[in-house]
Amino acid sequence: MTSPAPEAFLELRDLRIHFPTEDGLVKSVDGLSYKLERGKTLGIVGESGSGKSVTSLGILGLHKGGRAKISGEIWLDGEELVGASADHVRTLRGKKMAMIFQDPLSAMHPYYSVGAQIVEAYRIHHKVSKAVARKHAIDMLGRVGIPQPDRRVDDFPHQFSGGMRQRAMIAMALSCDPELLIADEPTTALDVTVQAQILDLMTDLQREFNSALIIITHDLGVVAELSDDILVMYGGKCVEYGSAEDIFYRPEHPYTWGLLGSMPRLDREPTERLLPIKGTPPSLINVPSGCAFNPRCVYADRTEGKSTSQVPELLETEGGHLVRCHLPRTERRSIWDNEIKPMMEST
Amino acid sequence: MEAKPEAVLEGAGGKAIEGRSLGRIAWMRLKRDKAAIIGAFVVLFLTLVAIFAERPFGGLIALFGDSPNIPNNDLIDPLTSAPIGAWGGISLEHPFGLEPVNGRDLFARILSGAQISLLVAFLATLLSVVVGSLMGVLAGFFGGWVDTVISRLMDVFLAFPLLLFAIAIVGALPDRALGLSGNGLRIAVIVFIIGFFSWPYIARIVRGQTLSLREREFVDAARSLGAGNGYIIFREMLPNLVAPILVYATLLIPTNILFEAALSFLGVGVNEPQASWGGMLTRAVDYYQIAPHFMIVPGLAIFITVMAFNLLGDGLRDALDPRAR
Amino acid sequence: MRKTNALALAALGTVLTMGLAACGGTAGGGGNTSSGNNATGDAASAAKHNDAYTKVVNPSDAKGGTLKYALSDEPDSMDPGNTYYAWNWNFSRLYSRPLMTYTAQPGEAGLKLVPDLAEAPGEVSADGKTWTYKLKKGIKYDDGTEVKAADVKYAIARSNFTDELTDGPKYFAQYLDSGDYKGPYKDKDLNNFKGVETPDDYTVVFKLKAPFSEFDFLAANPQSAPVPQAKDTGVDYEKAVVSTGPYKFESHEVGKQLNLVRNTNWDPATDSVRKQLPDRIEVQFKQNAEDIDNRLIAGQIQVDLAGTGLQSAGRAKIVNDAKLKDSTDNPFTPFNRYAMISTKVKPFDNIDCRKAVQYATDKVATQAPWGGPLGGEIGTTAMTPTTVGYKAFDLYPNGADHKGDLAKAKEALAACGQPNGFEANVAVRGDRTKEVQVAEALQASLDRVGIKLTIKKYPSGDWSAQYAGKPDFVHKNNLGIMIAGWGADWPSGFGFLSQIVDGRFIKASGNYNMMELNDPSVNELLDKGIQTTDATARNEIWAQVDQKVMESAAFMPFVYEKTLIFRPSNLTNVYVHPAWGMYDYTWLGVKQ
Amino acid sequence: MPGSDPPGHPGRTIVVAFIVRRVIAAVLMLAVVSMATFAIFFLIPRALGQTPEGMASRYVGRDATPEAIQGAVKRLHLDDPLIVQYGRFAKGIVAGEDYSLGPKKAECPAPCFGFSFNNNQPVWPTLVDRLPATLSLALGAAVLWLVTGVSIGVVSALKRGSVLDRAAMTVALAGVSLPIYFTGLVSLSVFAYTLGIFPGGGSYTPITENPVMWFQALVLPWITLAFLYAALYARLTRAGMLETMGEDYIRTARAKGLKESTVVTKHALRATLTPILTIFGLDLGLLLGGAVLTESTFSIQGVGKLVIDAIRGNDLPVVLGVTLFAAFFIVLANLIVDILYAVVDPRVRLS
Repeated sequence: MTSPAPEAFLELRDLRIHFPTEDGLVKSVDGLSYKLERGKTLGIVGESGSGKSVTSLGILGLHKGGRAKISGEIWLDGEELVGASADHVRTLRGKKMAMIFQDPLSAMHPYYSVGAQIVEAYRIHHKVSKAVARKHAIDMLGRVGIPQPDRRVDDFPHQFSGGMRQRAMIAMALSCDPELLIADEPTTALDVTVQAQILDLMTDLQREFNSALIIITHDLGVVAELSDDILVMYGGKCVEYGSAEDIFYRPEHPYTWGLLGSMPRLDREPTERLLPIKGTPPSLINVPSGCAFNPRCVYADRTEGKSTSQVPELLETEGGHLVRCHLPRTERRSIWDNEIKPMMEST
Repeated sequence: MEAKPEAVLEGAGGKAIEGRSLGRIAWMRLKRDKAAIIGAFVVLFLTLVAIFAERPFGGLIALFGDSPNIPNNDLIDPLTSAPIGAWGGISLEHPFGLEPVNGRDLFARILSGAQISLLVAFLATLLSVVVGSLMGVLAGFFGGWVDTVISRLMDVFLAFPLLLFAIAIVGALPDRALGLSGNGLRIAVIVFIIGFFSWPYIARIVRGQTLSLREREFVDAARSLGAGNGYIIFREMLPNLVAPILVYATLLIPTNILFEAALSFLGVGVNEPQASWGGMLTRAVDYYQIAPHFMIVPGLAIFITVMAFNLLGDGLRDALDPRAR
Repeated sequence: MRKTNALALAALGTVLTMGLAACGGTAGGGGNTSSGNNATGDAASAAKHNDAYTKVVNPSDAKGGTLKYALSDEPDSMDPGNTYYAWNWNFSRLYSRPLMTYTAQPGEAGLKLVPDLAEAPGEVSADGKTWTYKLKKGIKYDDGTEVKAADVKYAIARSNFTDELTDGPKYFAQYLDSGDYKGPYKDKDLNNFKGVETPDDYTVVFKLKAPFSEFDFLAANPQSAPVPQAKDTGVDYEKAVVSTGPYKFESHEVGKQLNLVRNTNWDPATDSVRKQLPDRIEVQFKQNAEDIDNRLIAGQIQVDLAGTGLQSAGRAKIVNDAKLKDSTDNPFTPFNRYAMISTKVKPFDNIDCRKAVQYATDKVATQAPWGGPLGGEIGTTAMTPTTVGYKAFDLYPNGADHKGDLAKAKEALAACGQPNGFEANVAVRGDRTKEVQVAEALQASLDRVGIKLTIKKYPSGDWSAQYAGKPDFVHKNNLGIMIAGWGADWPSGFGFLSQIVDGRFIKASGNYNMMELNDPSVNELLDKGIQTTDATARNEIWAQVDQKVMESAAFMPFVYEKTLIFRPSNLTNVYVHPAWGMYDYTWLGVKQ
Repeated sequence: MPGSDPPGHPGRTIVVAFIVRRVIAAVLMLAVVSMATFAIFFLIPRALGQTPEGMASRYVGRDATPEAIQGAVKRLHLDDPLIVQYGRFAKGIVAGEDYSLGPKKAECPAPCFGFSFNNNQPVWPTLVDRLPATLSLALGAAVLWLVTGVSIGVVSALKRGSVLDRAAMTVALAGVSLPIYFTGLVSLSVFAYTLGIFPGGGSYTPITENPVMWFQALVLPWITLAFLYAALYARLTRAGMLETMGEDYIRTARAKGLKESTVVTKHALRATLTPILTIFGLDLGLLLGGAVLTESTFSIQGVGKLVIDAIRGNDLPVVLGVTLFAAFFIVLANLIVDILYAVVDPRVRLS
């Protein structure tokens, strides 16, 4: 499969990541495509198990050598990564592309000091002495806003507070000036004020390095202000893709409506959910026939039975806004305008 | 999100499978584990053999011939004490051969010894499971000084050189106590010692599980509805502890079989003429050069039994806790 | 018992016809030490199974080399005054000289006592209560100082009258008229010990409570070997025993290793029994029994010190290899292995129930654990064939093949009022596999007539103090049958029988008359015998005692024990001494 | 709360305080163990009707007179209340004790565990004398099983599901299912008596006497003992390694672009081995108190054989001494492991 190199900085074409297990084939990512330019931010939203983390690990090549079956193409800065050797992808990891993981307490090695872990990340890609690397680490810690970085550099992860750890994690990811930065639920474990600080920090740094940023989250609120584009994933597939405005003001997929409806807002009681999504995420082994979302979809009965018989295609509704839904476009618009939107505004 | 996290098994690749009941998933996994199934069948077979070894009507032993305690002096070479004939006198009448010196039938003695091995192992495991679960739940649930006391107690128990203690205590036993005498008392005491000294292993597991369960929502929910400690422990905690307890009990049984065999090997097991596998091996020490079958037969019996339980236990653990695989 | 030893004797003729194919009677070649090295080699290749029983195998006067012994166990003590092991009473003569000892000859002649430290056998006074020994002059310790009579007196005092030295027998304390003497550790003045007098430096006089015509046997115990008071360190004396024999201590690590070297102060002219052939003698303790056998057969060591014979694997090797078999001897030991049937525990208080046991027992099955015919002859009497006074008889013939006479047993049961049998307990030392196997065989035997035995195991360490030797315990726990063994401390009927059949010896603890036989006629015969000075008449009395004991049906012998001992081809001057039932350790040499 | 701690290193004083606390706990533990041991060996027999005379009778020979027994009772103070006897026993361990062994009082210097019933030798020197054999056996086997067990476990985990993994785990399962005395007897039977490659049982020679024989005699016991533990450790290591390889920080290390070999050695192994070393310390401590089954199978005159012989011969002071000695090693191993853990795992220090 050799298609011409794209112009976009990052492009995924029909990416599939499947895991054979004793219980059957798990299709974690099933035909995903998108593009991302330098300096832009993409938000990927979905429930746990929707395939959003698997995708980003796939980009970094962390499934290579494992049990995963990967097909499709990943183009990064003109290079195809799915077919590239594991060793080559490794040399890109950390330098060209880096990742900020969720839950930094478990993502950082408990036995090594924070400084040592940043030093290690730096020295993989830079032939410098330990002393130089250490100085760099202190710099990085300072830049992500850790006070007294020259003292904290020798602390262990468990001695940091949650927010500090997340900052250290970011410092580690940014230590080699990556051109692509993937942040996986970077703020989930943090309280709201710290969340805001961390998100600000990430956008500042993105601007400074002019890197492409992917933020993965199950919380639309997190990506609302940062993202240029947003991709909604469900059951390993993209169900809606568009600009942040498209998604927030003109969403067309019932799942996106559910996500929007369950967004916590300052003017609402935190436990209150406006539009609950009933049921549980789909099994990735026995995917429901037809539309994967149909068992949970309130509007499934309005599709004349297509919902359970046909897999809907991802189709463009208008300039760059893609939706995967059997409902006719007009009906989607009218449900949003007449049923959902008023309900959300009334509260 | 309304998605219930506990209904989703999230594996290494972020895969999730349908929220079937844990028991059914475990059963499906177990069925696929060939080694565990073989282990289960061997365990079942051995258990049946042990149960029907001597009853009813003399049981399997009577069916196949010799009684375990009857000597056959005419089948022994008086000058060497070894059984006459190749391979320790193995024949149709004596499929496992004969004991040196007195010519007792090894097939019958192995069967008879199986009863002791399994009886002691099952009862001792039961005892340590009961004591260990109770202590573990108490320590994990109440925390604070209760936890401190029980944890220290476990440390003390683990600091005792177990085997030495067991031997010394069994050796210092009176002839008659608690209305029991002879092998009945002996078995009771061995069960007690093995069970009593292995409870910390169960308790540690249960305590850890209880600690994590205590933080879970359904416990808070029950408490907010006004449930008492007893209700929470027995109706909310214990059902969730059954799986790990079952796994570690299954894995404790082979350990206990080995423990009983070691005690018998060191001469503090059940009294002769009652056969026991460890006891047979002690005797074999004197004759293993001239009658190696006398060492191999009980040795293999222990090995096969312990291996079968281990296979089953490993399989159960893998089925119930896929991460431990 | 546990440690006993002793001597054997008279009916050696009988023994030989039973145990050996050839060469009856007394031995030849005992004193024949003149053959040279050439003859040695020939003799070695020509020696047959049991040859050392009747003559000296590999005779040689060649000196030099290191003679190596190994022991699977650990001795109670290497102190001649503090040991009860037969092999040690034999071995300790290498470095200690008692007043009397046994003639160095195989066969019956070896049981004759000869003076060792003494000039002549003891002189008994008219009332039989005073025994006087004159010491040889010029006998020296290894440091060159001369042995004095007071040292003999001190040796008797320390070994028999202290709380610290507990391992040896206490015959002197029992028979000497010494009042309430407290022993030399509590009472530093030896003059307060009235049981032994030393009128001069070379005369030792023993004062007895009652006449004791076999006192020379007591004087042959290593406890009469002299100990200089200044050198005595009590229990620790075994670490550096002061020698009077041909070898002296070079080093002794207790429980591990003992090294002996030549004692240059030993004068062969004063010694009619010992030789001084090897340059060194090394003893390793606590060696693996099977390993000892292998090393013996390979000639890496020369002697298994305990003299208890080869293990099963070694035995099997010998049996299947005619050449190896020629390097072995199969002597009787002084031990009788038997069961005592309590006369006090129901239903065995009825003699017919005891007889039922005697008839029903399959003695071939009870012989098997000892190693079959190589491990012992089936026994029918209390005394063993190598005891002075032994006469063969069988009061309870249990079938032509000794496998039990069930009809007679059932008759006896009916007479006892238990025609369908009964339940009973058999006590055994649990850590003695052979005895446990005997109990199992007995259990299976008696089961045939409805007597259901339960085996009760007790630790051998406390066997006589706490369990079978404690009548209270026996009664309380209904121990009807007790599996035991006995070897005499000296090879006469009295030495063998008095402790185990005399009703007046039934002790509250440490009792060896476990059957609690208290037959006045037995007691009287024993008294009469020990006061009889004529040896022939005396031996006749011992035979009568045996008869009486067996009539009680409380004593059921299994086997007269035998051992299969191995003599490597590089061991010289080997013969079985009848007093110990093992090789004479004072004679052995090693080929270099 | 980790975040509320002052920044910087944990203070030296905190580490010292931690160690001091653990040492005190260990000493208390030993005191409790000694009391429990003493109670089991002296209280239970007395509760079952044992008299001071009965105890004393073990110290006197076969022909003990009542006077001799009374003498022994007095000499050993067996008629004192048990608590006084325990006090004397404890004092003997700490400060030594004098005993009468003959014409003079013999000194039994600290630590004095009393005298053997059987040979009247003080227990402590006997124990010390037996230790080298046990030490040789345990340490040699430990090196063997640690190296083989851990490397097999690691390789199995990394090649999970391969033929190698399956074969290794089958053998390991068999290894933990075999009684050690059985493997010992079989190996003796095959390698010593049939093939004659190695010497038989009871051929242990101190290394100071003959290093070659020392080695030859220990090969079979080492392998036998190490086989069991290597099997155990291979299973433990494999499970631990698999768990570690699934940890988030391993993913992080890979995401940095580290070579897989560095990920395994620097990140995964360190986390896997720490708990294994803990178990190793405890197992070794347990073995130093006497490898009872192995020593009796191979007739190695070590601490374990000593205690088995003592139990068979009812030699209480020796049994008591060895039990305490063994408990001492276990507690000591616990202590060392605790302290080492604090050094290796930075999270432990402040908790």
